[in-house]
Amino acid sequence: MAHTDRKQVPLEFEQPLQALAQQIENLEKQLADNPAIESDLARLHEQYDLLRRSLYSKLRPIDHLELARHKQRPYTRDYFERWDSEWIEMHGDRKGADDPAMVLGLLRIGGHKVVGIGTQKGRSLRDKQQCNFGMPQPEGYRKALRGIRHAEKFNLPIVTLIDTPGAYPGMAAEEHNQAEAIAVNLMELAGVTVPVVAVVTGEGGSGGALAIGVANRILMLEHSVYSVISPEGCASILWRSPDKVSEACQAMKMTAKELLQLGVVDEVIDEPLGGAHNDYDTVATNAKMGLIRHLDNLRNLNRSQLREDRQKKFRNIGAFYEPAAV
Amino acid sequence: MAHTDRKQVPLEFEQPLQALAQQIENLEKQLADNPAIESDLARLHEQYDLLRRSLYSKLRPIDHLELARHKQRPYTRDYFERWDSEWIEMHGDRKGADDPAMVLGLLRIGGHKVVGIGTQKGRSLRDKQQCNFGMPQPEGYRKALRGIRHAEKFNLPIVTLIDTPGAYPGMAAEEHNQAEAIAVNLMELAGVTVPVVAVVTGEGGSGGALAIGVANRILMLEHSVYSVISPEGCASILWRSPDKVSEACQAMKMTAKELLQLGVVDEVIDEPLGGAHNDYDTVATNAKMGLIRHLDNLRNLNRSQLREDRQKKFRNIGAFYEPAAV
Amino acid sequence: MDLKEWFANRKKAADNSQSKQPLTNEEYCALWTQCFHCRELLYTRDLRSNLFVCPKCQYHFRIGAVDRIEQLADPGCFQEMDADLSSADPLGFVDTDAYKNRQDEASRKSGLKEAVVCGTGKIRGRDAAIGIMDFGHFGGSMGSVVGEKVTRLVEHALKHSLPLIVISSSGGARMQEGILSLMQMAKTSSALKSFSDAGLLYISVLSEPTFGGVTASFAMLGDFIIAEPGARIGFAGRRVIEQTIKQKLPADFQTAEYLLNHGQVDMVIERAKLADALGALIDLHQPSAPPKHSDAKDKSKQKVAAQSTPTRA
Amino acid sequence: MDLKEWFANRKKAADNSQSKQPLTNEEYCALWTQCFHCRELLYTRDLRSNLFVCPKCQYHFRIGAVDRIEQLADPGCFQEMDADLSSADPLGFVDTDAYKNRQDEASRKSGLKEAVVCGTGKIRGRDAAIGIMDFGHFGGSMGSVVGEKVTRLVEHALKHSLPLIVISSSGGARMQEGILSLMQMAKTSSALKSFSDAGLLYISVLSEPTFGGVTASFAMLGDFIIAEPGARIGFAGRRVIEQTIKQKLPADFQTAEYLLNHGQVDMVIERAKLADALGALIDLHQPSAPPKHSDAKDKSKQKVAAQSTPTRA
Ligand SMILES: [Zn+2]
Ligand SMILES: [Zn+2]
Repeated sequence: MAHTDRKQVPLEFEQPLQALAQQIENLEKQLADNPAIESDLARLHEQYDLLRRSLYSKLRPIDHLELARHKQRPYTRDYFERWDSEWIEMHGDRKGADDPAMVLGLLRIGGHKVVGIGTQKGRSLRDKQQCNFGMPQPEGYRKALRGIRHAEKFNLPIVTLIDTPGAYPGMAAEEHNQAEAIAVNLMELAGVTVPVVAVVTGEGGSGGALAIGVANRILMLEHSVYSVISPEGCASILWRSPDKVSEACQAMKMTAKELLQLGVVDEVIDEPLGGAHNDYDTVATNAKMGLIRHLDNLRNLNRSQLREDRQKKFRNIGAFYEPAAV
Repeated sequence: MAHTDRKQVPLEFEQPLQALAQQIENLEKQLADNPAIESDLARLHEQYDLLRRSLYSKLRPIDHLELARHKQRPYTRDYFERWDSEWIEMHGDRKGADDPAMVLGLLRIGGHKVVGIGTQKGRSLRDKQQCNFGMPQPEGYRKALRGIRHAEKFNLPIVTLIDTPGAYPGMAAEEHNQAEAIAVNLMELAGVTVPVVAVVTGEGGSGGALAIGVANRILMLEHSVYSVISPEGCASILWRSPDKVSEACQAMKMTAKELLQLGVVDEVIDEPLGGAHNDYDTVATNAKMGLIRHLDNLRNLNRSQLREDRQKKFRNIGAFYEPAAV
Repeated sequence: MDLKEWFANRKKAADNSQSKQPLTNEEYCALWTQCFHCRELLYTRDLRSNLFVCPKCQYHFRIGAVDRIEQLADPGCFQEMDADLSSADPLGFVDTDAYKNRQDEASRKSGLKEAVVCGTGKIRGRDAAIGIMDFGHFGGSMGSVVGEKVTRLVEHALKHSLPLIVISSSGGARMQEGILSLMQMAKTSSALKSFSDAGLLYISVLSEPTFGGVTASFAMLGDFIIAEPGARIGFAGRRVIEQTIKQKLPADFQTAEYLLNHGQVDMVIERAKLADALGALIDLHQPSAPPKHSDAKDKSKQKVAAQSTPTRA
Repeated sequence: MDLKEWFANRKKAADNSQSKQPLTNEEYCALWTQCFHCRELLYTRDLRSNLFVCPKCQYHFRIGAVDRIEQLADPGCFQEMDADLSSADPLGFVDTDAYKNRQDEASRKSGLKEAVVCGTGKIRGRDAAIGIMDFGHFGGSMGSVVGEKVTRLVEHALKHSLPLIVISSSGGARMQEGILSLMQMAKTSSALKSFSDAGLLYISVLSEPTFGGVTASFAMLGDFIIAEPGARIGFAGRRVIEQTIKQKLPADFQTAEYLLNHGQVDMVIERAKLADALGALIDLHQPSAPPKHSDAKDKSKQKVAAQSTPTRA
């Protein structure tokens, strides 16, 4: 299932491509009557590719954000299906709810049997609504917790896929204590003695993302983002202006490359040119290769070392001044 | 707080006492005018006590049931307050609900610091409704589970008080998976490595009672009952007649003495003559003494022995035929 | 009695007892069965060959333990355990009839000694400890024997590091054994705690109907819970709830599908795919690399394997 | 700087910064404070001596870390730890003002280097590791320093087997430190996991207001959770929720009392009784008999005790 973006509504930064695409389309229509324009067409195609490459080589943070939120972006189920067509889904928190915004299952990734956990945004309008646009309820985090405990019990690695605007700011979510649901996941993920690898595939939104993000290794897709608050939230609080989203994106350092430089992220996974939505298979394979590399690598640690490795990783995150001891 | 039953609506089997009580009341009114009847009065008092003792020495199972359900019967909070006036209550399942039908707290019983867990029926009409007449919701069992895990973490003995018609047959209770809530408690209580002592203080109703009843020692108050189904339910299913409650009580062997004989219960705790509701302090003291005796005794076991002891107790319950091995 | 004989005996009894639904009558249903759901008249032999699933509406009929073993376990490999355990009458229970008589009648109707059949076998080539309840025997109710047999099965699975599969179908606890039947909930759950602590896999399969003390103990304690389509599953019965809350419940209340939507089961799967799913789940929970120091365990597994015939796969 | 000096300095700053509520103005409130809830005009000195609780309506004012230590810890025994940690500016963050400037302003207003004060002390005679957040410093937001100090406090408590008490008051994560501030949630929770696995007691106290990343990490992970009356506690802010769901929330939504009714906290207790409750809880979780082989631990506890003054009890 490959998607071509050219015919779709372009992202804001892709608008320069649109003029060219229009020209190409026009010429293509005339091609039958006038074979002479074939070379023109080839040149335009070349230009198009060049421009596209150029645009994608200098994306601004907000462009990454647009790509990360692209409505055709592959979601957790797209990856799980490609990694293991026979993956087995686990449902529910056993306490009254099965949150479709959190997907849980058992699958093989290469030679690794893993517990897969990932947020799900939903593709059709109905799916989107059911998945609450990728914002899990507390019950979703508790479903993930069931997966975490399942993995620990059966000594299965945990692979998490993160693509969520964050936890849902709703009344029931507060009533059902989403703060506790997130906090317990942070604590329990920190404590498991199996490998945990997280991949930010789209939006890594705040505590709702971190709730399945306490991992030995954190990977990010090339155009994914990860931040402490949504850029919109940041702009409206700090700039008191919703127009300043681009500035907020810039200031927060939320792109994969920046977070790699900050040492929070361990690897950036290539996306196909134009973004993951252009070629699901390729991005799924890239992510799979990255996961296998890290899972293979983590196999060298024993169970207590796996926990220590993870706890040490987070123990060392932070930047502050401390006067030298006297 | 001592209650005298004489002025209250009598239990069915106490009706013979009523005639005497009436005579006594009449004579007492005449006593000022006619001091000569003092000896008659004394004789009547004696007769009253004799008759009462006699009635209480040959109670039928359904009489015990009436006493166990007496609306003035002491409930969990009455015991906790008397055992430790400074007991500290713990609230809630941390997930959205605090079920008043399940009381949880930290308290001292003699020299033992314990986690106390007990069902609560409610005294006033409002309390009763809030406590759902002593029928916990799944959230109540999960609140108890928090107590169980708390006890295990801090190596505190668990004392449970059981007085419940059972789990609530409601729609939300099924939706929230009360079967799972009960099952998980059975499993977790079986696994803890701290002493667990249960006291059936009133009605021990079915799985809803057992959910806090998997204990190293099970004590029952003299007039309490404990059964696999309510006598009403049993009568309507097996006899297809709600009139056969007394027969069902008889057939199921649900009184403290019978369950002691069956080997399910470890000790029967004396109630004051006329039932626990006649003297809260005395019955609380009796129960306390029993608890301390068993808690002291269980202190001789180490943590893994405590678990083994409990698991073995339930492993051995059951009656069946098995041909000798060849 | 060898296995072949055992199956023959069981099947004979089973043919008399299986697939009874309210709308059928005994003589009639030997040949014909009316679908409980779509009312289609089905030739019983066809129904059986379709795993007792209505070919028209996919209604999943109740099936007995013997049929279930045939459907699920690789042929010829099921070894029953504790087959000779039978009920006592610890309370001398008599209601409108004596418990003893009711037991005899249950056995006559089901061809079984008790409401669960336990043993070891292979499912799609994987060794497993398997317990199968039979609603046709005393409403699948759990008394001392069911509790004891399930507990022994769990203990056997623990001892031999086998995955455990229990297919439940029960009306609840067996009242005629009073408190002893209630305590079987604790006994089985306690055994499962030790099993779980050993990191072994327990898959619980819920079939039509699963209620009461069975749901509230081992049936809900699976690491993975599967329900059969349309199966009714709950703690309290529908009628009791309606009487209590004084309102009608939704039609799909307490169905497998309702439970799936309410986060209580992992999967609803049609009967024809059950064995494959169980096999796949066992695989997914077995360590990728052979665990260290497991020679002893592997040997004991091989012993079981040697007794069984090749799988069909 | 000795303790006395420390307290004097802190108090000076505190007098300038504490008990500010929307309805007061800076000059005025030095002497007088209007109750945020009942609007009564209160003499600030009286308010302070009443633990910053309105004598008329029992409204619990926000209080700073220094006042809280004075109220809670036995006099003269609090030993601050890691006081010198201060914020870096890892992202070079600038919004309408630079993060660096905002930090300076926060310190000027609060008299604190950061939004949490950590140390050891005694509460009603019992040794404890104590962390106290101060909403007056940068809205109590958690950046790298708050995360690091809380983590170190947890590690210290673990090393010395001390009960841990954290009093939270926070608007959430500190956006100006970007992803690093988010990761402090994981860092503190991870430290608490090791602490919890050691069977040690953590009491979390939630005070007005506690939100966002602090609620969704260490604040909600207490073995026992206490909230102050009227304190607003939640994950998402009230306004954000109202905008999202497009309806008004109940007045008591996200208050301590609401949380108690919704099973999220164990206890709501007035400020005057907090120290007693903490002391009683520490007692109830200490082993009745001295645990075996604990000589080493007992000695390390004594060392801490030796540094502190006698308790008032
Ligand atoms: Zn049909
Ligand atoms: Zn006031």
